[in-house]
Amino acid sequence: MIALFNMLVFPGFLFLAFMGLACEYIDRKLYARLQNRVGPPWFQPFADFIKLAAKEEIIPEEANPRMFKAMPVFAITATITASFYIPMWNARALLSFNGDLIVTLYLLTIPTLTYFLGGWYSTSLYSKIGAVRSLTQLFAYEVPLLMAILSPALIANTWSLSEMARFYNAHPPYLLFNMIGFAISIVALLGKLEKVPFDIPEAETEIVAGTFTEYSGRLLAMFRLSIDIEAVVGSALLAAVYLPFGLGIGGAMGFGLFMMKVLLIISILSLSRTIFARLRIDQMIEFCWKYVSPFAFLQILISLILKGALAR
Amino acid sequence: MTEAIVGATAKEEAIRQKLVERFPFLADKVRATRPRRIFALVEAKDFENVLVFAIQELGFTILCTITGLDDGPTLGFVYHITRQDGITLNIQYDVPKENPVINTVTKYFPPAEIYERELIDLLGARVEGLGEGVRYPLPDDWPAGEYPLRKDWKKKISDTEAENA
Amino acid sequence: MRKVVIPIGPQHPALKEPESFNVTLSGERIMAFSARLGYNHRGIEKACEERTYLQDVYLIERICGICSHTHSTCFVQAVEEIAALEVPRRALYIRTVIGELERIHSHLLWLGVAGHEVGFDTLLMYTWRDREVVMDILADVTGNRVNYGMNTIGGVRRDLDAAHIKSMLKAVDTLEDRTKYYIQVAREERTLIERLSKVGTLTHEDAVKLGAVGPTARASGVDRDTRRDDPYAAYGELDFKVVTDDHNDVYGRTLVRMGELMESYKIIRQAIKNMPDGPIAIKSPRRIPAGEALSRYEAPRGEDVHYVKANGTDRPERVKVRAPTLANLQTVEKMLEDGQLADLPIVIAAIDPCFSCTDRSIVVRRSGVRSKNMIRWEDLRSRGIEWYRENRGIDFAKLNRKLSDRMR
Amino acid sequence: MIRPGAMIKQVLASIFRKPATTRYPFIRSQMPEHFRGKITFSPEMCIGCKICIRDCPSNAITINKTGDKRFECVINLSKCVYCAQCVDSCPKKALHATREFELASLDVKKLKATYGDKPQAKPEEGAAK
Repeated sequence: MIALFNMLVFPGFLFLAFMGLACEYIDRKLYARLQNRVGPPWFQPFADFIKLAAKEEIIPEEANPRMFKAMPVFAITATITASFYIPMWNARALLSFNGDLIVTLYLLTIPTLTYFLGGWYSTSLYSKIGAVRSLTQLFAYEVPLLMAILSPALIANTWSLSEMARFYNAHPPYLLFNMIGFAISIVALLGKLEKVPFDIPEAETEIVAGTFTEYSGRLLAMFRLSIDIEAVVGSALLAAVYLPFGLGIGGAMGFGLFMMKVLLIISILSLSRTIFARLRIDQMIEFCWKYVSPFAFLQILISLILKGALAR
Repeated sequence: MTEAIVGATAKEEAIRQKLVERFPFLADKVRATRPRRIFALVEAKDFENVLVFAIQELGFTILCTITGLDDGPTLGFVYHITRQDGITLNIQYDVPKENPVINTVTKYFPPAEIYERELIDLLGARVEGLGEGVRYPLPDDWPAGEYPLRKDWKKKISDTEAENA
Repeated sequence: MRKVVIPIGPQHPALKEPESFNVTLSGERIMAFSARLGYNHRGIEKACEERTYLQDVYLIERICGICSHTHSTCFVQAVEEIAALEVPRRALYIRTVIGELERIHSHLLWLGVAGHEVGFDTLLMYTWRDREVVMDILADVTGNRVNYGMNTIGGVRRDLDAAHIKSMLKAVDTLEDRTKYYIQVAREERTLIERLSKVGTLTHEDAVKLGAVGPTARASGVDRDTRRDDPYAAYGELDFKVVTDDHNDVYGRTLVRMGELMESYKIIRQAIKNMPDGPIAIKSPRRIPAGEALSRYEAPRGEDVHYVKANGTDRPERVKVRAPTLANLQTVEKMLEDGQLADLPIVIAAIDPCFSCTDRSIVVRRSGVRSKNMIRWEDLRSRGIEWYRENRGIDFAKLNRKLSDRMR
Repeated sequence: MIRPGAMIKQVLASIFRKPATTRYPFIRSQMPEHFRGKITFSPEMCIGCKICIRDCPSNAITINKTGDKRFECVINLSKCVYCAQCVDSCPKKALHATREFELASLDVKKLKATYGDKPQAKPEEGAAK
C-alpha cells in the first residue's frame, strides 16, 4: 500500500505533476519578466492543462489510434519512474540498486522516442519532419549527456545515484571537478526538453507544431505535462548528481534545499531560452559535436586522472 | 515638387529630341509633363522597336510596372520604365478589344511576368510568348470570361451581403 | 530521400497574411518553390473607380496596415499633379515627417518579426516595446496609431504645434540610442548572426535583373532609393545617405534596415528644424481635369508606384497600385535555391512581405451555393453547447441563457 | 566581438524594471487628446446639408429629418472607418470625434448609433458600452 501511495501521490504522479506545473509557471513568469513583460498569473499552467483536458481530441484518420493514444502515456510513465531512482531530498532514493544511474538515463530518453513515434504515427507532413528532427537532435545531445553524468560516477566508483550522493556528501571538495560536466548537462537538458536554442522539432514558425501538430485535447495535455515533469525530473537528476550537498538534513529544510536547487536549474534554463535564437538542425549538430562533446571528453579525462590520484 | 511643375528640365527635353529624331512619327506623341516624367503614345506595331531603343540607347533598364486601361473600344497598355537618375518613360499603346493580343516583354524585363499575368486575369489580355504559370491575382474557381477591371463588369452582391448592408 | 511537397499557408503561423507556397523538399533541402498569391485581393482598383477622389484617399490608405501613409501620399501626389495644385511647402514637410515616422515603426516591427521567425522572441518583445514610443507620437499627432488620415488632396489635415514637435524630438532621441543598442546586438549576438548570414543570398546581378526594390535590393549593393533618385514631398531639400550593403543576404538586409532607421532620425530632425510656416492645405476642386500621372514613393519595403488617370469627372478613370512586395516576390524563388526548410520563414520575412498591398481584392462570395452554410454566431455557440453536453456531460445552456440575457 | 548571449545584460536588468505591458482589460488605457474614435452628433447645429453623407468613404452616416429644421443622424459603427472626414467636411461643426474606441459588440443591431432629439427624450446613446 505504501508503495502505491508513494507511486501515485507523494513523490509520484500527483506531486510531480503539481511541481511540473508550478515550475512551468516559474519558467514562464521569469521568461516574461526577463522580456520586460508582466507574464501570466500563477494559475495559468493549471488552467491550460484543465482547458486542454476538457477539449475534444481529434485522431487523424490514417493514424493508428492505439499507438497515437499510447504515446503520451508512455512519455509520462517513463519520466515518473525515472524520478523514483533520484535521491531528491533524503540521501537515499525510493529505490536504488547498483546501476540505477544507467536506468534513469534510459528512462529519460524514452520521452524523446515517444515524441518521434507520436509524430510518425500522426502521419501528417509537419509531424513527420518534426519527428525526424527530434531523433537527429537526440543523437547530438545524448552522447555528451551520458559522458557528463558518468564522470562523477567514475570518481565515486559506483553506478548507483544514492551511493554517489552519499560519497559526495561525505567529501564535498570533489564537486568542483564536475563543474564542466554540470555545464554540459545543462546544455544537454536544454536539448532534451526542446527549449529554445534546440526547440527545432517544435519550431512553430516552420513546421506548425512539429511532433505535436496532430495532437489535441487530453493527449496534448498529457504530452505537455510530460515535458513539464521531465523538466522537474531532469533538474532533480542534475541537482542530485552535481549539487548533492546537504542531502542528509531531512524534513522541511532538506525539501526547501531541494526546491532551491531545482529552481536554480529551472531559472538557468529559462534564462538561456531568453538570450538565444533557435539554431538550425545542422548548426545544432555541428555545435554539439564540435564543442559540447570535446568538453565531455575533457571532463571524463579529469575524472580518470582524479580517480588515479585518489586510488594511491 | 520642388521645381516648378510647369516646364520639364533640359534632360527630359534631350530625351524627347532623341526619341523624335529616331522615330519621326512620334513628333507630337511625346510630351514631358514635369521633371522626370515623359509620356509617349505609340502604335502597337512599332511599340517593340521604341522599347528596344529606350532600353539600349536611352538606358531605361528598370521596369516599374505595366498598367492596363479599358478605353471603351480598345484596351490600353502603359509600360512604365525608369532609369538610375529617376527619369520615367511611360509608353502606351492601344489594342482593339476584340482580339487583345500583346507580346510579352519578359525577354527584356524578367519581372514583367507577374504584371502580365495580372493583365490576363483582370483585363482579359492574351499575352504571346508567356509560358504556363501560376494564376495571379484571382482565385482558381473564378468564372472564365469575366474580367473585373473592364468598365462593363459589375460586382454581383450576394444575398447575405445585401442583407446586412 | 524521396521528394515531399510541403504546403505552407494560406493559413500558417509563420505568415501573418494569407499566401500559399508549395515547397518541394528532399530531406531538409528545398528543391522547388512556387507561390500562389491573390488570397488577399480586394479589388481596390475597381472600387476606386466607383468613389470620388476624396473617398479614394481613405480607401487607398487602407491597402496596407503598416504602410498606410505611403499609399495615401503616393495617390494624393498623383492627383495633385494632374490637377496642377500648388501644395504649400509646410504640408510637404509634414508629409515627409509622418512618412519617416512610419518608416521607423515599420522597420522596428520588421526587426521584431525577423527575431520571431528565427526563434529569438526577446528581440521581438524589446523592439515592439520601443515601437510603442513612435506609435504614441503618431496617435497623438495624427489621431490614430495606424491609418493616420493625415493626407487630403491639396495638403494635410492637421498641423504640428510646438508640443508635438517637442515630444517628437524627445522620442527620436530615445529611439536613436535604442536602435544603436539593436545594431550592437545584431553585430554581436552569435546565434542571431548564425541564423541570418549566408541565408537567402541574392547576388547583385540577380537583384538588378529580377527588379528587386528597397532594402532587399540595397542589401545586394543596388544603389537605388526613390527619395534621392526621384525626390518628392520635401526630400529634394533634405540631405541623407542611402544605406547600402554588400552581404547579399538576410543579415545584409537587417543591417540596411537598421541603417535606414538611423537615417530616418536624421531626416526628421532636419525636416523639423527647417519646417517653413504657412498654410497646411489648399482647397481642391471636386472635379479633377483629364490627365494622367505616375507617382513613385519610397515605402519602407521598397518603391511604391501609383498611376492615376483622370477623365474630368469627380471619379478617377483608373488607379493602378504596384506595391513594393510584388517586385520583391520575384526574387524569393532565387533566394531559396538549395536553402533549408528552416530558413524559409526568415527568407520570406526578409523581404518584409506585405501581401495586403500586393493583392488588393475582395473575395466575392458566390450567392446561393456557399452562403447557405454560412455559420451564424448563435448556431456556432449552440453547436458548442451541444457537444459539451454529449461528450462531457456539462450543460452550459443555463449559463448561455444568463449570459445572453445580460447582453440584451 | 561576436559572442552568444549578447543581450544578457539588458535582459537581466529588466527583471528589476517595471514591466512595459499592462493588464489591459483591468487597467483601462486612455487614447490621446485628438483621437479619432466614435463620431458623435449634436442635432441643434445640423442644417441637413448632407455634405457628410456625400464625403463619407464607406457611406456609414445617414441624416433623417425629424421635424422642420430638426435632424437626427444614424451612424453605422460597423461600416464607419473612423477617418473623421465628415467632421472636417461639416460646415456647421455638428459632428465631432470622441476618444472612445472600445466599440466591439456581438450583436450587429447594437452597432447603429442614432443621435437625434426625439421631441422629449435626451439623445439616447445606442452603442453598447
